[in-house]
Amino acid sequence: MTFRKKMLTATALSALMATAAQAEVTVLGWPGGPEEEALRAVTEIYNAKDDVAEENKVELLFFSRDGFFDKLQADLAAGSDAFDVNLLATYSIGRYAPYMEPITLSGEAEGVFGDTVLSTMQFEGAQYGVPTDLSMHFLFFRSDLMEELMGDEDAKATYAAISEEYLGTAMEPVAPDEMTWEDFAATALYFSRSVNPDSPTRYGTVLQMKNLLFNMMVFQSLPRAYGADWMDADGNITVDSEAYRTGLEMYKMLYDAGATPTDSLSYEFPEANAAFTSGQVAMMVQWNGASGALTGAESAPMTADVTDSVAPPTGPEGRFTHIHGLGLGLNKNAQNPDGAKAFLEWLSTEEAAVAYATAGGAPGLTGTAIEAVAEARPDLVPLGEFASNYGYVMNGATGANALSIYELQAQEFTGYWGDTQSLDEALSAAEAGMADLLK
Amino acid sequence: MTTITLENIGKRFGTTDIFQDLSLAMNSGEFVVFVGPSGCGKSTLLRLIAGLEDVTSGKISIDGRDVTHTAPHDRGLSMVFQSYALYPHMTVRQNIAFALHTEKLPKAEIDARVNEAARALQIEPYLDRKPKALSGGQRQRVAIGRAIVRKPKAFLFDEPLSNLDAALRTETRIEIAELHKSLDATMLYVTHDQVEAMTLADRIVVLSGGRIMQVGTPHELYTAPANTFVAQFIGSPKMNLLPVETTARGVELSAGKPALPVPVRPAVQLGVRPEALRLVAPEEGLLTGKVALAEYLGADLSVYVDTEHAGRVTLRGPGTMKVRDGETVGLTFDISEAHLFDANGDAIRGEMKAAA
Amino acid sequence: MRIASLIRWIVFALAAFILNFPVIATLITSFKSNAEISRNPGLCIREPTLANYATVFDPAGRFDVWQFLGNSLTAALIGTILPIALCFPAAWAMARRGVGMNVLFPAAVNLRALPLIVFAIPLYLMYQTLGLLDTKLGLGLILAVVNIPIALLILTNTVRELPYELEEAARMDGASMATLLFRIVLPMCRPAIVTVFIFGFITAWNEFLFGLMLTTRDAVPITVGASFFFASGGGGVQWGVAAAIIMVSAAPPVLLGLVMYRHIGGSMTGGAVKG
Amino acid sequence: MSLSQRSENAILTAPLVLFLLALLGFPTVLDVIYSLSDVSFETLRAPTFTGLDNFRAVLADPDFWQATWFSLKFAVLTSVAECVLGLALAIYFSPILRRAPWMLAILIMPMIIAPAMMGLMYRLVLHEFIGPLPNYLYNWFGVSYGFLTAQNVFKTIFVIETLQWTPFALLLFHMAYESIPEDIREAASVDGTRGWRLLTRIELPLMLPTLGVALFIRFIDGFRVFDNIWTLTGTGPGGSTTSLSIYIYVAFFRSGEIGQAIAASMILFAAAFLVLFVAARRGRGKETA
Repeated sequence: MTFRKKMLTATALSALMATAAQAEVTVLGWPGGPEEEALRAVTEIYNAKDDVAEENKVELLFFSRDGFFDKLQADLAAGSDAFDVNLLATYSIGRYAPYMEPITLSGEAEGVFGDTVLSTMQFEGAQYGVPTDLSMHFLFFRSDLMEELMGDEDAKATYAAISEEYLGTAMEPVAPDEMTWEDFAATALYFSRSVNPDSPTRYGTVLQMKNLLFNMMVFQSLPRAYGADWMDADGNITVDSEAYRTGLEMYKMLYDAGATPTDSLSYEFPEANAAFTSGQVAMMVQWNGASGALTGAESAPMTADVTDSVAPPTGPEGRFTHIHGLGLGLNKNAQNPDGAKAFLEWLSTEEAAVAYATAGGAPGLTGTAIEAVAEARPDLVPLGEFASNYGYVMNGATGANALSIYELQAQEFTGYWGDTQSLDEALSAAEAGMADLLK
Repeated sequence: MTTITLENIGKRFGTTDIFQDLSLAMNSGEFVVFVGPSGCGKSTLLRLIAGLEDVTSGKISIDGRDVTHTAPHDRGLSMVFQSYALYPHMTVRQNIAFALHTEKLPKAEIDARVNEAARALQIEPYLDRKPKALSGGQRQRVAIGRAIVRKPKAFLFDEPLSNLDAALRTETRIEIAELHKSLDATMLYVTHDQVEAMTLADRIVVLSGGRIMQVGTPHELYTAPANTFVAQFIGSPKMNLLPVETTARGVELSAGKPALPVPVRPAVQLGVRPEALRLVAPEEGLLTGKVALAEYLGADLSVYVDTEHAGRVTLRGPGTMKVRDGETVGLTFDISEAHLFDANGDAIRGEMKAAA
Repeated sequence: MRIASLIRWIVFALAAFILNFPVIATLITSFKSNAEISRNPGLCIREPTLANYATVFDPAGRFDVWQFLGNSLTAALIGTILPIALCFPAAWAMARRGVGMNVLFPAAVNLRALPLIVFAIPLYLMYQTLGLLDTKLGLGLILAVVNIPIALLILTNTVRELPYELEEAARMDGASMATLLFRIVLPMCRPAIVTVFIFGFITAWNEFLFGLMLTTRDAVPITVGASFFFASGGGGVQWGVAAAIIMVSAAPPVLLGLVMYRHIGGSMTGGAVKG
Repeated sequence: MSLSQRSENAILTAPLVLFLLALLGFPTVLDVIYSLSDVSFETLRAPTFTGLDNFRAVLADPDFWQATWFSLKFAVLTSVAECVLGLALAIYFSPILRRAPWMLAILIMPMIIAPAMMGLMYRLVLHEFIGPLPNYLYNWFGVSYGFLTAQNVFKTIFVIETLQWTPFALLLFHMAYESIPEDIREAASVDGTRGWRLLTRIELPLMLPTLGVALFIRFIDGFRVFDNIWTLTGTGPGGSTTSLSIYIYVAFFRSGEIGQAIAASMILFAAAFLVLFVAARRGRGKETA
């Protein structure tokens, strides 16, 4: 086909097609959660501004979470111009950076977000996005059950016996905020009917073990508390470590003992939440994004009142929560780059961040910004606190292949949990693969 | 009023020759029947004429015009198919009118012709029905109606009666004969049924293995078959063929019996129709044998006789004739009724004057 | 005899229940409130509610479900009618004249065995150049590719089964190629075409992967739109709403199948009686 | 063949040929290039030629063979189970379906549901706390059966696939069974052949061609299964539910090994083509025999 013919065909076809919406600034956001609601709210504010020209108004675009990153990657790689601004996440910056343009934030940004949070959107020294949400994990638990356990001598005796049997030492129940991972395990066992027939709940915890990268993020905080990392300073892969072994074995022990639903190997976010809100689970480590779903009277009628959250349990090396940011950045092939830049710059102002937080988003804020929203969103205060106190990013987790590493770990680790391979096999396969991906 | 001629037609499917060098002329207004056992090529011949198949070699002309490479429709013929080939999704009227529509005739003319044909064939009540709702006989009439309205130069019939039951077949056969008379059109008709061939044809073409065995009027075929194939194919029960020896005395049926006149060529077989045989006393017969079975057919009686020299022979006599099973009988016939065939099976004719 | 027949009916009811169990369970869940789902996961409903459906069709809601349905309808129609239009003449040429039986026919039919993911990225690049991305036409075209094998196969077999004499009769009647195809053969293929249409429409409607890949905003089909409601990893899945959107997404092909079933069934038994 | 018939043939087949070339021609060419190149999402527009490296990598990848084995096992088991079950039900239910043909519509409903939606439905149905099935199992029998544990997941998706597509086989067999001419059954019953003997000696042999077709189609579809497994379990614990299609998808999108993914699909395509070619040959052979 000659070029001219191609053009003719293209013209003919586009004439055939429905009139493409005359997009102003098109923004592709993270769908389905509080992030979407918050983005809709700030967009409304932005579009209502007098100084935003008609052709620079923002239009939002969402698609499925299922395969979101796969599709986004294909779109970006193919040079799509269907959107001017798109979502990016800490662990995917490296992958998307080649198709994106660094941006300039407003002068206020540093004061609003703080350096740590801004750095979640940086790659090789350049700022690729405005941080919108901070994702980390909380330990959600049933305060009623925990109180009962702490105040009941018989229960304590059972607890001691169970921990003796499964963990080698007789332990005492502790409050969730003081738990080590050992305590977490003991408590999970105590509240599981297969271990303790008198347990008020069927399961002590619910682990998300589906072969899925997001579940690996939830898992990482456990080995991290024992000192786990992906690489040492010299670039050697350190996944085959005591720390990872301890974490993996603890998951396996809990799964085999029946402390988590039998089908946990196919569980991800919604399944785990559904289990928790059924009232048959005592506690679980879950994304902060689940706060609304787990404590809302509408979505969790049976457990909302008695559900509380703290930072994940602690370990010998400290208390950690996996952290990553979601943000919005500029597509290299944007049709309206100037309009997009203007929107992104505004998004990094205090006005926008406060509005975003108020509307349900979960930005990591500092300074006057956090004070402004403290009343409306008390949960954001510990978020910022947790992020700076416990937040970590694995060495290498912002590289171009970070997503693939999570995929790989998911594949190998679930294989161990599901008994299709041994711990040694899983770890050596993970190490070999990671060495390849982190080269 | 149409003549159709085939000159040196050849037809090959793959590596198989169906016809080689076949020539035939059909006269205007004539009713020609192609008859022969299945696989003899009679349907293929019809389809070559229709233009549904292309000839491999040779020439087909209609009224002197070479139509060898003309599309079927432009040959001006119409055809009635064995399965009637009525369009199932069209009403009877639409079926009949279809060809007229493709000819782009004016609507009034189409209506007139359809109504005329429908009246002639007495299918007016069904004009708005679909073929599915018709009986076999009615479908058959519609198929004929579809052929008639086009006022074709000639009609082609491909075993049109084979899907009808016996009573209806006879009735329809008569109607077709009447149709031929009233239209005075050239008709080519394929059948494997010799009764249809005999009753309908002005001329019969007997085919076997892709070759024409004989062309002639029914009477000619019956009285003067050109070869043993035609002799046995036409007539029921079929002609008896008796082995003979030709000696100086003449043709001998068996030793000790009077010989027949000497033919110009040595004969090896003698044909005699069952109705030409007569039952006589054993010592008077040219042949003798035992009656194996007698079938009573009302007007007729067929008698099967196992002879010593010529095997089983069939005789047809009046229904009033009396024979017993196992009875020894003599059989005889007039010399004038006998047909002689040479070693190739061809008839030896008209040269039996010199009696010994 | 009575008892045997009774047992047969019981087995039938059981089989129907087991085969349709996921549909039944999802349908029931779609009429439950969130509260009831977590309290009462069984098959009975204490307080049936239409709230989930109201959420799905909420005009002020996050997604325009009517638009998804419209997109699916348009794309599925293109993806069903186009293959029939393309394959019908070809099927005739193949069945009657053996055209393309060595290459074209096997190549087109074998497409059925191929995971079409293989073409995803190149198609994406091509669509982008041609401006077909995120259009109903673009989605319809690839759905047409999905349906071509079955359309070609069924139509070729159907034409082959038609009495050849009818076409000869039409040739004697002076029908041109177009008349022959469209006035004679096409009407006789109607049952097969209805079958192809229904199968094709259902397949096209149910297609997921290309909907996911090739649409973003304007042409999102309902199966993909339904998965938007099934978002995971964020604010939490509302299982009742998810169940409702699954039912909405499944309803059109199921209704089509149930209604048109008689049509197909009738033509099948008709064919059987004729022998 | 006359020239006009030739041009007629061209006109008749041209639309289909042109359409396929337009939609699949360019992608195929690009696929061939990609399969012989080192290509990633970054280098989509500028792949570097590496010969048969991708094919070598695929053939050396144990996951590829695991996926192949999975697909093969899945396809064989499901297609056989579907056909056996479909055949048995079609015959057993034939008195019911003859009296009330629309009952068939109830039985074939599952195959009208999108497999992707079916997977999503089972995510709900099999969930221990919101799914009816585990709920009853627990309440009535006190069992928490893990449908999707690494040990059970294959059985579960096998059952799911079989339940969805048995109706397909049932429909085909129903049609075949009903089209057996009644006089054949009558002839058999006059001969004193009835019941089981009638079934095994007369009816089943007559339905044999349908059995072949049904097995073949279900085998093909089972072999390239994607949607329902993908939405239900993804790749499964330790990759235990990775079918060949899922392997290709993951290699393509998740791991960004585009060349390898396309090489794998080329191998799959070649295998499928070979199978179909042989099947077509045998089919044609039978027809002429």
